[in-house]
Amino acid sequence: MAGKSGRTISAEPRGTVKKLLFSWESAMVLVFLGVILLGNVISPYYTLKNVFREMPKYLSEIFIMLAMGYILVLGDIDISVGSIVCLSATLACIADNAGLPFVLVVLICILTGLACGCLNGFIASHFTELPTMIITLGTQIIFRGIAEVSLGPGGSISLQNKDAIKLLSRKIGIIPVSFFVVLVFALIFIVVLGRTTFGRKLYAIGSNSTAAKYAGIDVQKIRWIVFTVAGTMAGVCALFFLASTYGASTTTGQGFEMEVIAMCVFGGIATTGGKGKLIGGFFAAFIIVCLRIALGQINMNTQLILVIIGAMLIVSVLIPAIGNALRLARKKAEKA
Amino acid sequence: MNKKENGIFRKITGSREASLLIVLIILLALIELLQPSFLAPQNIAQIFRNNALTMLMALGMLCVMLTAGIDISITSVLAFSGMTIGLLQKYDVIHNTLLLFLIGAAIGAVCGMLNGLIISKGKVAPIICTMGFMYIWRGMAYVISNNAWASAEDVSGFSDFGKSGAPGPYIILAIAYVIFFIVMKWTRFGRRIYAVGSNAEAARISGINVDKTITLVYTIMGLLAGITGVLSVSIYGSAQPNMQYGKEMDVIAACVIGGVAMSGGRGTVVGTFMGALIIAVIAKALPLVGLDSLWQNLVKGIIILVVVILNVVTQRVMDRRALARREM
Amino acid sequence: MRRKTVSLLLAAAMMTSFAAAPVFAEEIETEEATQEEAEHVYTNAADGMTLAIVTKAAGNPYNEKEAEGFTEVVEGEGGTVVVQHPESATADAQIAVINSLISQGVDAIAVAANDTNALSAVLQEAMDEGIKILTLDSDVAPEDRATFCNQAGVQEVGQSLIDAVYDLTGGEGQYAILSATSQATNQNAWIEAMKAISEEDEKYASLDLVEVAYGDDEYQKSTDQTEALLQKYPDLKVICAPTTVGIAAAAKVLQDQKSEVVLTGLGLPSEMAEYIGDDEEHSCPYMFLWNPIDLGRLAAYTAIALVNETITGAIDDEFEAGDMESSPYTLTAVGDSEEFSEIILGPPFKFDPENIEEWKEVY
Amino acid sequence: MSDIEASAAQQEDIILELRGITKIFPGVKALNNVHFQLRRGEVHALMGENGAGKSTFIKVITGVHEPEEGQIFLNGQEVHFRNPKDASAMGIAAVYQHPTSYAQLSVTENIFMGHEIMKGRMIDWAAMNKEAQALLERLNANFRVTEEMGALSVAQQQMVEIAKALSTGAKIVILDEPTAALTANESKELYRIVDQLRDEGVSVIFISHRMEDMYRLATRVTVFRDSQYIGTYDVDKITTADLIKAMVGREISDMYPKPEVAIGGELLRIENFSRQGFFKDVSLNVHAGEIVGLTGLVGAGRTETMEAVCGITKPDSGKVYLEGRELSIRKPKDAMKAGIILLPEDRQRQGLILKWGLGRNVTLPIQEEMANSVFNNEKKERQVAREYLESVDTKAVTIFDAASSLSGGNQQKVVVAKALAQKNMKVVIMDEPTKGVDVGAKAEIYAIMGDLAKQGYGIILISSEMPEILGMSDRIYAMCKGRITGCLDRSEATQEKILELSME
Repeated sequence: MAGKSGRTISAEPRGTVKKLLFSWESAMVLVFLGVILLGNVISPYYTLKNVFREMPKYLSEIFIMLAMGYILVLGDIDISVGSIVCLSATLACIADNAGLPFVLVVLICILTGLACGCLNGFIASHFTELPTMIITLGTQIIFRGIAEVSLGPGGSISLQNKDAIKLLSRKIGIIPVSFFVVLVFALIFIVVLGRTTFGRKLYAIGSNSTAAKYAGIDVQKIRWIVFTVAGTMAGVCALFFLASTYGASTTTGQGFEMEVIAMCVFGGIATTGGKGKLIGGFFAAFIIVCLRIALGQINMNTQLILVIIGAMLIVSVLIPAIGNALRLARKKAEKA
Repeated sequence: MNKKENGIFRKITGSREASLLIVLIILLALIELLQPSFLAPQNIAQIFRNNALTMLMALGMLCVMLTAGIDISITSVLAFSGMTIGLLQKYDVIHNTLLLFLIGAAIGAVCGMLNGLIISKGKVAPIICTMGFMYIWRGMAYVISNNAWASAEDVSGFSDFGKSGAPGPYIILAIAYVIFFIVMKWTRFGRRIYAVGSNAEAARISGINVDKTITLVYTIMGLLAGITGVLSVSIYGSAQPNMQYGKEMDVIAACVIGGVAMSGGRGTVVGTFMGALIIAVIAKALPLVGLDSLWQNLVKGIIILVVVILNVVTQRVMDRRALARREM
Repeated sequence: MRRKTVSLLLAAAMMTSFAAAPVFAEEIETEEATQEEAEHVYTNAADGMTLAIVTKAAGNPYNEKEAEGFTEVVEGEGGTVVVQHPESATADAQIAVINSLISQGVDAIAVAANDTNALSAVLQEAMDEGIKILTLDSDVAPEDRATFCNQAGVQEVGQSLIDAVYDLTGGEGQYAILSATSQATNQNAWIEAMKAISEEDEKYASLDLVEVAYGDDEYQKSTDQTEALLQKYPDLKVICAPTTVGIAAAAKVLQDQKSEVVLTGLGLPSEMAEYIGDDEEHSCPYMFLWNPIDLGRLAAYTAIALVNETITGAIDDEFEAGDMESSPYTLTAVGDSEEFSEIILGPPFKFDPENIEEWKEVY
Repeated sequence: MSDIEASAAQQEDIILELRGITKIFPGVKALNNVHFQLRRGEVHALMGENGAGKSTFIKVITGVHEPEEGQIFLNGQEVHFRNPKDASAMGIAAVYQHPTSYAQLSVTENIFMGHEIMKGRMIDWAAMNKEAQALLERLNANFRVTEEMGALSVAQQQMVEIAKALSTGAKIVILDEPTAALTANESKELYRIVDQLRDEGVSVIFISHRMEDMYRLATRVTVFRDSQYIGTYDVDKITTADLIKAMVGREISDMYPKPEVAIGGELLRIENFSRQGFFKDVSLNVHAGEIVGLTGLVGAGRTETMEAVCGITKPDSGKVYLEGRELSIRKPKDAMKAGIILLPEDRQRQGLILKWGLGRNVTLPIQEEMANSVFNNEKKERQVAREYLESVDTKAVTIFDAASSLSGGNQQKVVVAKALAQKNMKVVIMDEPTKGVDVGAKAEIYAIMGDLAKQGYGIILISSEMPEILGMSDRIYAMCKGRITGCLDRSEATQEKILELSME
């Protein structure tokens, strides 16, 4: 059944190198190198050893960033991850204080995250009329509410046997263990989203969920899975959080969801869905981490650092609009 | 399904305010049983005073959500404007209450306008733009405060306005709700907000300047957040950079329970008022039911989910009912 | 056109407040510092040293005063000072800041701990790097620091607070405690001390501690907790708030509502001036505290002594603290341990209507 | 325009005239040098194939689009419309096929949005409700003005749109396929309203496919074809055959190359498919090599039935047999695995991901087959995509071109390629395959259908275009209000019989 007119369509991808060079992801790499350079210039202590020492606190959030990338690519949002970290850490501490073995404590921490994510997924997939912003707003308050009730009036709890969890905060040479774990998870998440059939289905759902459904993709099952994965990663983050602070309180994880969404958006992943690569989010995370370390070392007011990060986020999302405005202006200039 | 029953059923679920009123009445009756003095005027006054900030900002959030937007920078704007007027008094620059409210409102309005312009002209997603400004204004509140507080003594004259028992906060709340009730129902600008949220394309075709409407809506939200910042300083008699941290979700929850749809076009001033009231009453009622105030968040979260899921279920039932009526 | 003029007006108001605020902040700092400096005499003991102080959190004048005292002594003694206010009042934020200070290779770090044991890993690492660690205002587990600058002995604070409650309740009746965060070491230590004293001595037997509420050093939460206490315990007589934020919030609630519940605890004179008074109008007859600026100064001298190795943190070590009133200070045992020491600044100082006017300018 | 011509226009009482209108969209010339005249108080029909440029033309009149060339004269004066508000201010109002209304707001508000009745600075709700109710009474609508727009039926929403036009004192009302979504008696109701408008001196332009509408309402008819103006005829002077010839441009027969194909064994059979509110007791079958037409008016339930067969929606009851074996289909993937492939009605929302490239669209449903274990095989996918895109002769430069950059016809070819790429395809269900497609592409799609039939696939053609159904189907099922009302063999089927079966 060859085409009647014999017209041929080229299938060779052209200009991939050019596209790669000018992509948002390569811009992220450049900015990352820029930050490393800036760090060395402004702070004499910006050695590899010092950066790796100060990194663990921020590393645990990157676990959630990886899963949040999936959720944003779907065109959904999950603002309950911060509260899931709080609940997972709290229940893990309670289990630890009740004398349960360390392995069980780890399991409880991660399974709590999984259960919370599963609840989010269930409601999102069975009540598709509800925007996930409302669902996770409700579950955000519920999960933190459960943590508050289980912590009791004191509002905080600490791990009894600290030595077991210490192996999570150990260092191999100067590099903390959590850095390697983050790299492994990042590799898995980036490859699954970018290279597998599951990953492409996420992009399809994010771009046009109706067309995805007509193309045979089980949209709601996939959304359920992704929300469950997000909850699980929040559990993993809680585990590494415990490894550095040996305890949990009612304010644990507060604001994590916003920082994590900021990393993804700064990395080029659009909140409208179907656009952006996880490698961009990964580099964006390290840009923000290394910048905070550099500014911290010159003892900049911690709140001023937050102002800078907020401004960077807004400028990064305004770039497309600024680009269009320039193009329009140029076109008007040509026309006039 | 005969005509009459259909009418009543639709009347109850149809009008959002009716069902909210019923929930509120049942709640108050239950509590009155448990603690007779609950409905004492002094107690009611305290409920309004403790939740004045949420109720005031809920009006702005209503307008923002009507255009299918959201604003999570409001408590940071509140902190920035409150901190500024706190410092102005601490260093004896200005003490006139009215002028302080105007400055607070002006600061809030400019912050809101920035949000509006970036969202409408810059085509940035509201959640992201307001998230960026959440960090910026909260950080600025700390930076300008330079770790100093405006203590009770600094704001002593000014805080009489918001002292418990003083009429100040109630007047502001009453005026705001009356103005918004009129604006949202009876002015062209109010109806334009509904149109932009319900069908932006149709609004554009019928000559409504969608971008300007969106910018104005966020400016109003900022204005209210600014005024709330000033009010918070006078009610609590002090200004700290971390005030009202994380309270924006309560404001959004009040609107959601009040029946405001996140997808835009649906929501009323009365509904928002009742949504905020329901949350406030529950927060007050929990200790009486023997539940420690710790349970407050858990119950509030459950109510939000139950209310929104109930909305979906009643809508599905009504659709199925409509289908059943189509004779095949 | 109208819309345009309105937005211009708003922008102008905004800009003025932007410019005005930081200017004020600088202005007050210089004016206060000059008044203090003239009196003190220094011996350039901290030459070449870099000493750091990590307070509980930004945005709290009590922490600001501590840092002020610390900075003044370190700079006076010719050293360089690093002041760090963490992003939030959590152990997590303090860990990040301490890590950064380790990287900067400072000589000593004085920490006001937000949590008793969360900081142990990072403090151990700092000590391994040869950095002298001491705590002030709120201690950590003793093995994680060289010594602790205790503003007032736990027993002395507990004693004065329980005596105040005893006096204000007329010897019997209900009282409640409004604390900061539940994991703050100093708060819990004082509350335990109060309980222990009232159990041992049956003089306090008829005092009834109904509840320990937690305001998390947040103004609104402290206000809500105070109101909840009033509503829950109609015949409550006294509220004791051993935290500057809690006491200020409670004072306003009690004074506005003209409640006959009386307030005492630990508060900053500048914050509490509005509420100190014996008559019906005021909610707090008297309260206690110590001079946070002196605490900061003591911590600085302790740090210098540690870096100069004049003391190692062992009990009975002694060191000169410049021209401070009760210098030289000796390190005394913490409770009954042989190994771990602390330095007591002095007994808590009582603020009442007579002396509040004078002290409210100082801090 | 000189004075003489202006006065001539006055005598003939031309209220609206458009001359030499050309409108260009990326890749296609939507209107090519079009002329049009409308007399005062006249009802004028505008007819033409799908994609002939009628809707674009209406959007030019109502100011939604600005033409690249051409002039518009209103009462003899040249006018320029920068946006729809200008047009409605000059008394031109349009009622679109899918009414663009504010679903959450009341009827009154939908009518008066943008031109509210004010009392000082406040909206006068009482007056607005009263006038809205009066407008609706005038069109004798049976619902209250306080109803929410979203809760109304399509017919009722149309009445509100007409009331909206009247509320702006429109002198020219344009109706875009008004009867497409109406039942018979709702159409009669609309005819009465149009008569009433005419008697009140309002000029009406309406677009329709229904000859019946034209005969009942219009005095003159203008025909467009391939974005060009063909001619204007008096309704009573032109025969249907000549009109269709003008619309289609060539004899029906050579338009639809229906190959003679040996009909094979039964492929697909569905038995008493029902779903409350959509369709009831629908049974039909299709054989190998056979093209089965499924026709009826909008809302007859054809699309809903096929979506239930393909597992997109859950039917209340019904059995599906493929080559005699019963299938259990719970989700779309089950149907696709069995070989029942649906080409959805709304290409842009259901059939394609517009942002994506053509290749990615084609291989989306079959990416698992080509992947090695879980990882996509990009190289193989590119080959397969190119092969199938070329087999349907898609006009595209590379397989990476975005689907949104293609014309309607080409987009449809991509959807067909997507179906062909699913090698296990046995039955293909094409829902309105030529809607909004230019005539050239239409012929190619019919050719493809012919080829598929020749290769022994079973084809179900859902269409509401009478010539297409008659031209291509071996057997024709007609549906009305959710039920199968009859099955005609190709030999006995005529336009009248089908229409009769489609209307109750």
